[in-house]
Amino acid sequence: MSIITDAFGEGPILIPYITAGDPNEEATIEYVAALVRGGAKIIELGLPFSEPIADGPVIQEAINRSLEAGMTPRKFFGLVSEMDHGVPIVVMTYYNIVYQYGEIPVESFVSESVRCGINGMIIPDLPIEEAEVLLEICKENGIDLIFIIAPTTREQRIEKIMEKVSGFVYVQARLGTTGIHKDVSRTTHESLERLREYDIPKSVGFGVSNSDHAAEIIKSGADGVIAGSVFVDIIDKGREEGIIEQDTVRLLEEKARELVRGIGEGIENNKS
Amino acid sequence: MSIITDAFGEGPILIPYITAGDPNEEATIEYVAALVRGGAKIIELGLPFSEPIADGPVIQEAINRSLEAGMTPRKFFGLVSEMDHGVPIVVMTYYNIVYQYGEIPVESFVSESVRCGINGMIIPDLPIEEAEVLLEICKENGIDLIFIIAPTTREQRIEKIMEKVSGFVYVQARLGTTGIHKDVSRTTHESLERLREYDIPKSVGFGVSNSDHAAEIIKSGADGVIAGSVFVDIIDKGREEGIIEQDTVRLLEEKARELVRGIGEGIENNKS
Amino acid sequence: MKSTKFGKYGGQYVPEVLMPAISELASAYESYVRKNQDGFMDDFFARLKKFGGRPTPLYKAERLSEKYGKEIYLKREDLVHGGAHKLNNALGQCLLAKYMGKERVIAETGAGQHGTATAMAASYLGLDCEIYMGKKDINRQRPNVFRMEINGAKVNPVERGSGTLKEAINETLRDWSKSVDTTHYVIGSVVGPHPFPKMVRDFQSIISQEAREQIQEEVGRLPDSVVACVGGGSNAMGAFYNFLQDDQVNLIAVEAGGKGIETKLEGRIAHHSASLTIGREGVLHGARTKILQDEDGQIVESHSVSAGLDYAGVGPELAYLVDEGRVIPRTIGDKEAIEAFFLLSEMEGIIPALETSHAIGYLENHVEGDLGEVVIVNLSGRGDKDVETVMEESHRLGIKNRTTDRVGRGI
Amino acid sequence: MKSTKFGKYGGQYVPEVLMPAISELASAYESYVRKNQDGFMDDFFARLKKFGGRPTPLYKAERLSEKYGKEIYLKREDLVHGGAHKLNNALGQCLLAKYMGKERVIAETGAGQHGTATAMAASYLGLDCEIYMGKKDINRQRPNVFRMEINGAKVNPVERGSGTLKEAINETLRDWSKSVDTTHYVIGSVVGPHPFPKMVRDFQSIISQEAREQIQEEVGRLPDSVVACVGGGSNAMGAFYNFLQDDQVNLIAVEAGGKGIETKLEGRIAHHSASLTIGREGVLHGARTKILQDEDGQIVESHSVSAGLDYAGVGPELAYLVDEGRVIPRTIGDKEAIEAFFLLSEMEGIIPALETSHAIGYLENHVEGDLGEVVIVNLSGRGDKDVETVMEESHRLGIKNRTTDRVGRGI
Ligand SMILES: Cc1ncc(COP(=O)(O)O)c(C=O)c1O
Ligand SMILES: Cc1ncc(COP(=O)(O)O)c(C=O)c1O
Repeated sequence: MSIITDAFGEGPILIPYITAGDPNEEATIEYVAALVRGGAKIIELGLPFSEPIADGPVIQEAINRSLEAGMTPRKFFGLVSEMDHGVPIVVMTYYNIVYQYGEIPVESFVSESVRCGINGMIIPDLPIEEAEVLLEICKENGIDLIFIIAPTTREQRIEKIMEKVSGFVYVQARLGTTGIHKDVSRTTHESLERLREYDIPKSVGFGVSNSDHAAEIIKSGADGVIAGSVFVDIIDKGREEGIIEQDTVRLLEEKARELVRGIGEGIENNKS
Repeated sequence: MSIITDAFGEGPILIPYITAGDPNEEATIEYVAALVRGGAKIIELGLPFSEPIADGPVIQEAINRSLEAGMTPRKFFGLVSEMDHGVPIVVMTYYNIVYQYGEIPVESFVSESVRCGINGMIIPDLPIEEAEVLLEICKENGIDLIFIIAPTTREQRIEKIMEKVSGFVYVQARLGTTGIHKDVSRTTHESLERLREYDIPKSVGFGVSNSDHAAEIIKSGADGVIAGSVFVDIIDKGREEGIIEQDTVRLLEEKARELVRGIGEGIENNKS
Repeated sequence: MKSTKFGKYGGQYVPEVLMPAISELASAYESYVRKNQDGFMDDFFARLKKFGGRPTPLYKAERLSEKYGKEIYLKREDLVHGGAHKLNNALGQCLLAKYMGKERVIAETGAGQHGTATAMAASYLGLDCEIYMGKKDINRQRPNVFRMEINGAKVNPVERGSGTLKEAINETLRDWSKSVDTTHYVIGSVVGPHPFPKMVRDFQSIISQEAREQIQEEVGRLPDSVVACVGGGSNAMGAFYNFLQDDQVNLIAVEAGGKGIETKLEGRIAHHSASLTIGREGVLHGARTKILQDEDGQIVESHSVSAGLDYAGVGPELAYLVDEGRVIPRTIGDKEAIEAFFLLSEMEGIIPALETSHAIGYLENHVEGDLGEVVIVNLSGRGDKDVETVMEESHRLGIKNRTTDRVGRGI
Repeated sequence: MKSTKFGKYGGQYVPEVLMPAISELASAYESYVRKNQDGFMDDFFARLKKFGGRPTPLYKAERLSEKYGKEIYLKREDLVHGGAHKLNNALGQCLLAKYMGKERVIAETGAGQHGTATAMAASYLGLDCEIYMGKKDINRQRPNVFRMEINGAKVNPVERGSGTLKEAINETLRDWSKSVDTTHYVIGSVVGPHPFPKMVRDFQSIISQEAREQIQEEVGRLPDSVVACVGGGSNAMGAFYNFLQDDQVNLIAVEAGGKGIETKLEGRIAHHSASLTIGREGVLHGARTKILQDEDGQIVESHSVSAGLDYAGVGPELAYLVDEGRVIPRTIGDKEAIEAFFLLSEMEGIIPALETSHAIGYLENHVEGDLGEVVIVNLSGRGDKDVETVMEESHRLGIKNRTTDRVGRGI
């Protein structure tokens, strides 16, 4: 079993996403520390690509800020190397970044990832049909390639994807792109239902922003809650409103704690 | 013989044109008087039409001023009735004005003209082919219908026109519309040459503005010199530059006198 | 010589200096156009095809047909090169000028449609080209001015008077008076002295020549009516001509009703351009025809929201056909035309010229019995040129719909 | 399943949420487009004819031919309804959406050409339509925005980023991620995930289908070369497709050289749009293709004076054909394109789109041996839309001629 799957070992967990380098590298290290203090068990770290077609406006802006601050894949790997928070790191980026890195397409990126202590990858514009090469190299390098199951994904595709996925499966809670929504969508329950038979952790993302969401997701049978835009939003507001750095760090930690509390409520509820 | 042809009896003459009602009716009466004092032997009086396609910019503006001051065919006839300068009056207007006047198309206009003491007509948009009706009515009413011979008019048409024209024939000195030009065009000589055989006074117009022009025209064998834009220009300048009325009247008279002098020189020259 | 008239209408009321040119043109018309001398008409048709994009489709407007419970066909002159039927005529006249050995063409233009068509045709045939355009129109129609200039034409602003079409025509006639030897005057509609009304009609009659065949292919019979808008009347005459002998086909000429034809003359200003409907016989720009004029015979300033219909005269042949009862004159006002502009755009994906919108508007506002079951509307041109005007005028006239609302919101 | 690739290019690099829609589309493409199920292609061709104005002429540019000592034929896509080849594709996809039971279409647009074509087709077929357009482009292309709205489309301004085409594509993909059930995404060129590149190519291949027959009628043989400009590559693929098997015909893809392809990347900014010529293999907007990107794989901002060529990617099939040596990529810069714009306008009476002007400009600036004697240039669109831009840019680039002089004088 992979380190990532291991992280689900003690019950449902929180997986926060933030964009590396937003607004700068030092901040990212502090933010990740805060999220871990808040109870995060896996960190999803965005490596920015200029055309983030799977992301919503909030994360797109974070990516633009990071790029403008000078983030590059090389710096990203340096940044991750410096991190030592005791939780697995998953990189989220787009396929062109993976493909263009280093001497050997795809391979350079994966081996560098491993070298820096990255444990998994999410490449949202790489559906299973195009993933052959990356899958193979990831396997060789012992790194998890995490796929997304969307509300539109049909049975046949689910089978194909579940055959290849490792680490955990990312259950997209709703149609659309990443972003903050008011409630947990009905499709979440249905999607989890469809995946019940598969023996791999299921994490639900897209639109999670408070403890009620988290609780409901866990109640529906998920093993993990992924939240991104809500954290990126805190970082953005901090920057915009000139809130001092330590306040942003505190707010991130509190939000993580709130979601972890929600997860706990979900578990209670499941038991009762 | 008509009164108009009679006017040529004592040798070559000056025929000035001005637009009736520019800038108002009273002024027109004074201007005509001045031109006659200056030596004019026939007066060509413009009755304004809104689309003066045969006229150049100078006369077009005069027509606009006259229309804006309220000139109408009815007022025009009133104005002519008031005049008593002892020289024949020729009305110059466009066919639509002739056609629309009074109860009976064309006829009303001609009989009213006669009643007011008008002796001839120039209708520049009425070529010989369209003139049948007007010709007949003019004939009945003893009024001359004056036609234009242009530099482009070919022999065959000249014959046709000369058959019908009465009073005098209007020889257009150059291509184009009315207006002031620097010299007398070569075509003037040629046109007069072509008309030599016809026994009717020939008056040359289009672009005559000084005594040299006048002299040259007469030298070429013409019986009359028609000048319009040069007079209209004096009226316009007077108005524009706020020159007092009496000055304009004096300038008109002087210009007429100058042209008459030119005509005299032309005769001298012919004799020698 | 062939007749220069249509009944009492038509003729050649021009200054003597132009008469020889007009006669020369009349003979050229007889030989080249009427008798296909030197294969002129074959050449013309071939060029209309390759350069002009003919034949244009006869298009069944399915959604419009459903709305009105009739079979509505649109003759797609909007697809002609340049975006309107105007090229049919401009190309014909420029080609004739070339056959006649002229090196230069001049033309008047109001909204710029005829000017751009002439500039295109002249450039294509390698003729020098000058266009007269009122200063006011130049300011209103800058993109069209650029287009003419880009096609190599010289655009001469006419500053005098109201600075619109009427002055531009006067000024072009003046140029012609000076330049007749080398120059052909490309008149933009079935107006002016003979042979222009017949010649322009002949060049435009390709519209009904195609449409008459096409409709029979489509429905197996002739239409019950043909509807066209009327400015000078060239697209209407083109659309009607080959149906003239078909008595069962109603020919409907839709004029610009402007703000209403009931509104009385004020000074020398009319609030419409309905010369066929309420004009009086007279002589304008070389021809006897129906004209908007005051009691004295002074020509009035006409009005239409559509620059191309805004003319105080009309083609003499149309005047004749109206008197004969063969053509039915109707009017559609500014507001109805703009509504029709939006309607066709939203329902059929075709933005019509504002001129054409008057013909479309007649579908909604027709007189009972005029249209019958199978209707051809001549879609004389496309409306890209009118988009800004429509937005402004909709606002002024208080026309509200999805589009005007949205634009109101500032997108 | 049929291959989604062209050699190593193409594929389907899209978020999982879109995969089912893409697969559904791929099957619809196979059955309706490839196999003419339910007579889809017959219906499409009939509508292209009546609504679109096809076939378009193949026009011998006599004066240009003389100038260059070659036989130069122009394929007149400028005469298609809407003014460019774009409608061929927009109509095809909207019709397919209808056959698939979708009620709504969305599209991205840069300069507004594809947006207006889609809005027209959607209105014609009674589909709801929303167009995404960068805020900056909206401000630069107001008349096109009005046209779309007048055709009943909703135009959604994209405020983020540079406010141009790239962001508009991203935003349209986001909409589609939410609305796949009811909505078809009408992509504007031969780009994006399979089946778009093949499907758009098939809809556009009517261009070469007609041209291949027409040229043989005209000169009795195939041309020596076919020249087309390349933005995404749809008009080029359409113009090349039916000549692919004719090895003797040179296929020349003219990209926007902008300010010069030698100028180095500055930050993430390129001074040209020459992805075929000097782009590097990568993945953008759903497909593997040649891309303008920096070392890290970030997509750069491309540049061209012509908005429709200003794109950092290119159709995967073209990338493949270039690698195979079947298609020759060339570049023409901003200045040469504008000069060609004036040249064609003055010599042939056709104002070309600025995009198209790049293909025309290749006649003057060609590489020895590329063109041969008989040349077809695909006249992909008309240039009314570009008149203002050309005037401004001529000034900036110091291009002087009769027209720019005159406008300088303030007429
Ligand atoms: C598209 C269109 N339709 C109609 C007209 C009116 O002219 P006519 O009555 O000569 O067809 C014009 C004039 O510019 C026009 O551009
Ligand atoms: C007239 C014209 N030609 C060419 C293009 C470039 O697109 P493509 O390469 O897909 O033909 C465009 C794009 O807007 C266009 O409008």
